[in-house]
Amino acid sequence: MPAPSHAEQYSGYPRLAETLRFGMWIFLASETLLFAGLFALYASYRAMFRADFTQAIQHNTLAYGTVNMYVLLTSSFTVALSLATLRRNRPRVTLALLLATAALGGVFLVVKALEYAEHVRNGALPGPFYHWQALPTFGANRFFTMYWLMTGLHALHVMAGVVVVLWLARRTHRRRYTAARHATFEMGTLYWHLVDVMWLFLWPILYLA
Amino acid sequence: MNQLMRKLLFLPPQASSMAGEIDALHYVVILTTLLGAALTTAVAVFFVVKYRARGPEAERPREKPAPRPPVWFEVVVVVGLFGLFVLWWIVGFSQYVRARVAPPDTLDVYVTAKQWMWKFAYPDGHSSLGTLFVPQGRPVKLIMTSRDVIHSFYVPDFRAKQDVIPGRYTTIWFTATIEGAHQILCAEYCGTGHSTMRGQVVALAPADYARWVGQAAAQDLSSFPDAGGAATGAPSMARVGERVAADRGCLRCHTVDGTPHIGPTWAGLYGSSVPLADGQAVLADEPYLTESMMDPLAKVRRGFRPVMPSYQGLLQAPEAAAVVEFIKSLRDVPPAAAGPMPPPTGPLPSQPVTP
Amino acid sequence: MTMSEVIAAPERGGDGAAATGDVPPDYLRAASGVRSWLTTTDHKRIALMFYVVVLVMFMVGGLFALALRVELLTPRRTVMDAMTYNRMFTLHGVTMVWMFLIPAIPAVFGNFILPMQLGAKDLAFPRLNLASFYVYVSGLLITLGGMLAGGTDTGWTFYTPYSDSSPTRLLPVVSGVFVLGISTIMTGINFIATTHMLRAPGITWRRIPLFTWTIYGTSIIMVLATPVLGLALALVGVDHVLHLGIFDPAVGGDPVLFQHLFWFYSHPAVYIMILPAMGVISEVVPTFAQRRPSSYMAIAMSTLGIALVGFLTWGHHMFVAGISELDAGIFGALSMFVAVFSALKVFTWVATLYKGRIRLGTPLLYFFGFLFLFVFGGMTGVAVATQSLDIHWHDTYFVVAHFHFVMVGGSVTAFLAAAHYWFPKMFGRRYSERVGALSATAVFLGFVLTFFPQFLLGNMGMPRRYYSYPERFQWLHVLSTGGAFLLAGAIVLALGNLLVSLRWGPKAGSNPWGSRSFEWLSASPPPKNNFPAVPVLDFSPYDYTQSEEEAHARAFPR
Amino acid sequence: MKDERGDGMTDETSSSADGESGTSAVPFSRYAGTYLALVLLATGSLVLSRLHLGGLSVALLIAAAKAILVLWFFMHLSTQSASSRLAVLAAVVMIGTLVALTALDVETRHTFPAHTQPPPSSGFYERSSR
Repeated sequence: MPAPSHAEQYSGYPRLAETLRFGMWIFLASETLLFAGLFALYASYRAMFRADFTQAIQHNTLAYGTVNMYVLLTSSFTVALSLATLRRNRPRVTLALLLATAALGGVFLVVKALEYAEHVRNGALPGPFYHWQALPTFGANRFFTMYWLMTGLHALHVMAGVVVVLWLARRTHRRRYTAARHATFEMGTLYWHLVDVMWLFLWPILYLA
Repeated sequence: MNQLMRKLLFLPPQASSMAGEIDALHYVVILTTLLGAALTTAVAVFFVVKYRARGPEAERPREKPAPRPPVWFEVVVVVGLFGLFVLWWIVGFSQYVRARVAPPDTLDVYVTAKQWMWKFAYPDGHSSLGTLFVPQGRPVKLIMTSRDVIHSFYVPDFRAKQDVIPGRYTTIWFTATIEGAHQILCAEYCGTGHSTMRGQVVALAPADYARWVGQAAAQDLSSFPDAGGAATGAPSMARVGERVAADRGCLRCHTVDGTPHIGPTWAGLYGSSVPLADGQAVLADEPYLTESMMDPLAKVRRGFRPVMPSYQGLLQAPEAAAVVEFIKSLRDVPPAAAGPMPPPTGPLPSQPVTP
Repeated sequence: MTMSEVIAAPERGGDGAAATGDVPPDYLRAASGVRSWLTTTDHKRIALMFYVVVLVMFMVGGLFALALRVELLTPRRTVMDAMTYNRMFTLHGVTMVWMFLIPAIPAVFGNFILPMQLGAKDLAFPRLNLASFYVYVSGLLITLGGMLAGGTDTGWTFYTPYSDSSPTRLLPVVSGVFVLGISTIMTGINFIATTHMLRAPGITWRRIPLFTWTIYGTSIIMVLATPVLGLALALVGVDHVLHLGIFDPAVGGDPVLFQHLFWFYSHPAVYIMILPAMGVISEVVPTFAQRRPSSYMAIAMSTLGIALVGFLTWGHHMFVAGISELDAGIFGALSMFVAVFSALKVFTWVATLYKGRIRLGTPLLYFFGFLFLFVFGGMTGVAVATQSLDIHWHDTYFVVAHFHFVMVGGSVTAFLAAAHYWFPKMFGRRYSERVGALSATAVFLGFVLTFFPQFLLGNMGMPRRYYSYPERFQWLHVLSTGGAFLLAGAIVLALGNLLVSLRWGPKAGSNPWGSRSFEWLSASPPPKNNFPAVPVLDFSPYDYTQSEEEAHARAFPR
Repeated sequence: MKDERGDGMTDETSSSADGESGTSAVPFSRYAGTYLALVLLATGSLVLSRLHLGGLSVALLIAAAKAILVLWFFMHLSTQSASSRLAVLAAVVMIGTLVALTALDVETRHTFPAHTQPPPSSGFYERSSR
């Protein structure tokens, strides 16, 4: 792989790889802060409408959320494996694992679309469009407004993650990465793991308790 | 000394009970600030003049590195400064809490802020636009809400300010000490007319205030839109509230003499602690009463079925305030054994009974 | 790749040994043609491109300010109607905050000086650096487009529910600022990675020059606070267009929550604006006093202190907004805690003058302006954080005067100090000291005449963002407007002096101020890779016990 | 006092493994083990919530445990430099600060009711009770 033009300021590729990884970790920290604002809004509205929130959570579509939880956990596993196999110089297996990850991401989005459809049928839409007879309270309105915001933003990140994974797959197919030089590959896998970690926290507060 | 400092700092007259002590803290803080800035700059100028680079000796490198102030000096400065700031916080926070939490027996006035005007509804039934009449020397609590965006009720003479938030009640209290007119300004940007949204607090001597209350009551109350026929002299807000409660069917479920009925009795309700269905208890104050009218399912009283319909959109703000005043006027009627009542006799309200 | 290999092979970098006489061309002449500038990954050229755009935005923001001041000459209508005035103060706020103050010192001097102070050839991710410039410019264009389409009148704070219902076009301005936020995050990532990973051999964390420390602290804030602004503005934008009722009280929303999100970003943002200014002052004072800072650790640690504790104090903007008393008390206490760090820095600078060999120069004059204005402005900040006083002062001209004292008196004065201090290093020429001294004094006087009356206006109870005002405030407004024009003229004079010296200034040596900080070890203007060889910087950047030649010899061993 | 000369590279930079070869030795079993632990924790959390035990705090604790597993093993935080771990810590602290102080404000509002009653004009109830 041709060394990038600024390579001469690094003492070697390992140093450049480490810097790229460190830069990625800072970006991940910054990305999680984006969700921090929504978690703060959720916590505040939950503090305001405590009973309505627990009631609304029981009415939420637990099945879809749980399926998505397992889907993302598995995708995190496959993308971690893809990095391990790349480091063992088995690009075909890496490619397969990447495609599996992207597929799981697709499954997540399909399940999410079905879930949204059910919410639309129920009338559990955000803000002034909310008209679900079963839960005519303010708290439910606030819960589903936050539900749509949090899962919507997360779904956008899942789509971005799928694009990143497919881009990694294309470059793996073109044998751009070797066991010694794959810093950008690892950065892509880190981004996908971030998407999974986000859902780890969204799942309990929107579906479980 | 106080007047001198006040004029020096261009502060408006201290026209409320809290203004004096707030200004005292103000003088201490501002003087320290001026002193600190001047002192720091003076020391810097002195050092520059004293240690200017003179002669060739300044060109050669130093024998030993320049001296550092001893660590204890730095620690003393930091701890001393931090102590001073924390002291300001302690005084400031105690004044802040006293300025925010109203004393118990206040004259309550309902304020409605609307894009670019202030509207005041008094407990004895009438309302005024833009001008708030208050008795001098008596604490007044304003219960404020906004019809559209965030405004901020600001009276410079009282050193008092509180944002007025739509959909919520915020309160502000003051005791006017100087008679006369004190300007009200809107301090939170609220659109094109933000700078013209002004009003006046007129503090009257107790005698004048009594005469004003009498004289205002004698006026025709057509200005009170939904009061219905106000033929019998000057109805107080409580009487208006009673008529509204009768018209809107409140009294079909709520009794006023303590006997149990479908809904909890209003006798002795105001100021009592209401046990809720989910085990908590809440103080029956204006916000709770208003909330129970608009969103009855939020805090259902223990032992009563949640059957009350919402009066959202059916009761205007002045009418809701009137009903609350009526409930407050029943404060000292002894509530009998106010338990749940036997199965209802009259027709239940239209809303289906939620599980 | 162990240490010894690095030292043994300095020539591998193909820069040619300085000793053999073929001096590498400096970064200005290294390549020519517009393409070489627009597609450069050299941090110095990107810094200059930022410099030009930032100065243009400074002028635009200044024009808005002058328009506001002219309108306020009379209590009623003077030159424009209420709607225009309201849009004008919003655009003044948005332009000055996001397009000038936040990028000014980090993106211009941070970009140029940080790699040199670390002895690195360039930032960690040069292409990301160029990308951040283009994202910044596109953010500018979107926001300017929004301005031409009428702009919005919600103030730079975009408070709901007014920002939902405002009849003006809010979306372009909000999305423009969102894109500017992305550029800030990219720059922040670059600086943190460079400071951690690309220090020259020998530089431990205790030998990093103080300007780089403040840019590092600023980058931490940039990376951690800006996403929350992005979210808050996205919510406002979506709410304005789709009316999702996120903060709409009609469906149970609470507008105060938006203020929490906005100020969680905006208070650390004011530290993004002031920390680099402190860094510039921490470089100017030791150089002009020709001695080490009286306590290096005090400034370095208080930088980190401000960067981290600055995140805990946002509630003091909302004391009267309707938050609970307990919460307000906690925010009040934490605000007092963060004020101590700024005070510690001020005492360290003044103590650095003790037993120095002080040479007068324009940057030192700007330091004096900075000292008085920042101390007075900062202390009024502590006064405004004292809760009971804030009830009277909140949203009045007292707060306007406070943040202008710190932002204009602090950051802009330090920006001008940096412009003069590093002018020889960036362009290889000197500016005229006399005109510099005159403009520094004029800036200080113009500033005080403009903003000191506003303190008094605030005490009298004049609220912010008022198009028309009660008559009793008029004479102070006239005074302030006069000062504004004097300040504008002084700033134009200062920048004009530098512009003229670009072409006609006398040649400057590599170290005109005799400073020992690492960026002065290279030539002025520096070559493309900053230093003839990878420097070995295992000595303090403020070690005035060794002469310049000794330092140079130690940095570039044969 | 002159600073001592030539002390080696900075502490962080020399601590990390020398380039890529160090991390390839991670056995597959560790990845599988981590995945199994994650699935078990998820199922456990689901069961607990179905039995209405523990409520939100337990669910969040389990979620945090799963997040640490993913970060430490799948994302190789174990082999990253101290700076990367610092970045993660800073993000967690800032999220905690924002959520805590905002929710505390809503939780401790006494002078006026915490949540909103819609102004009469909103007509919210008509729509939802239609």
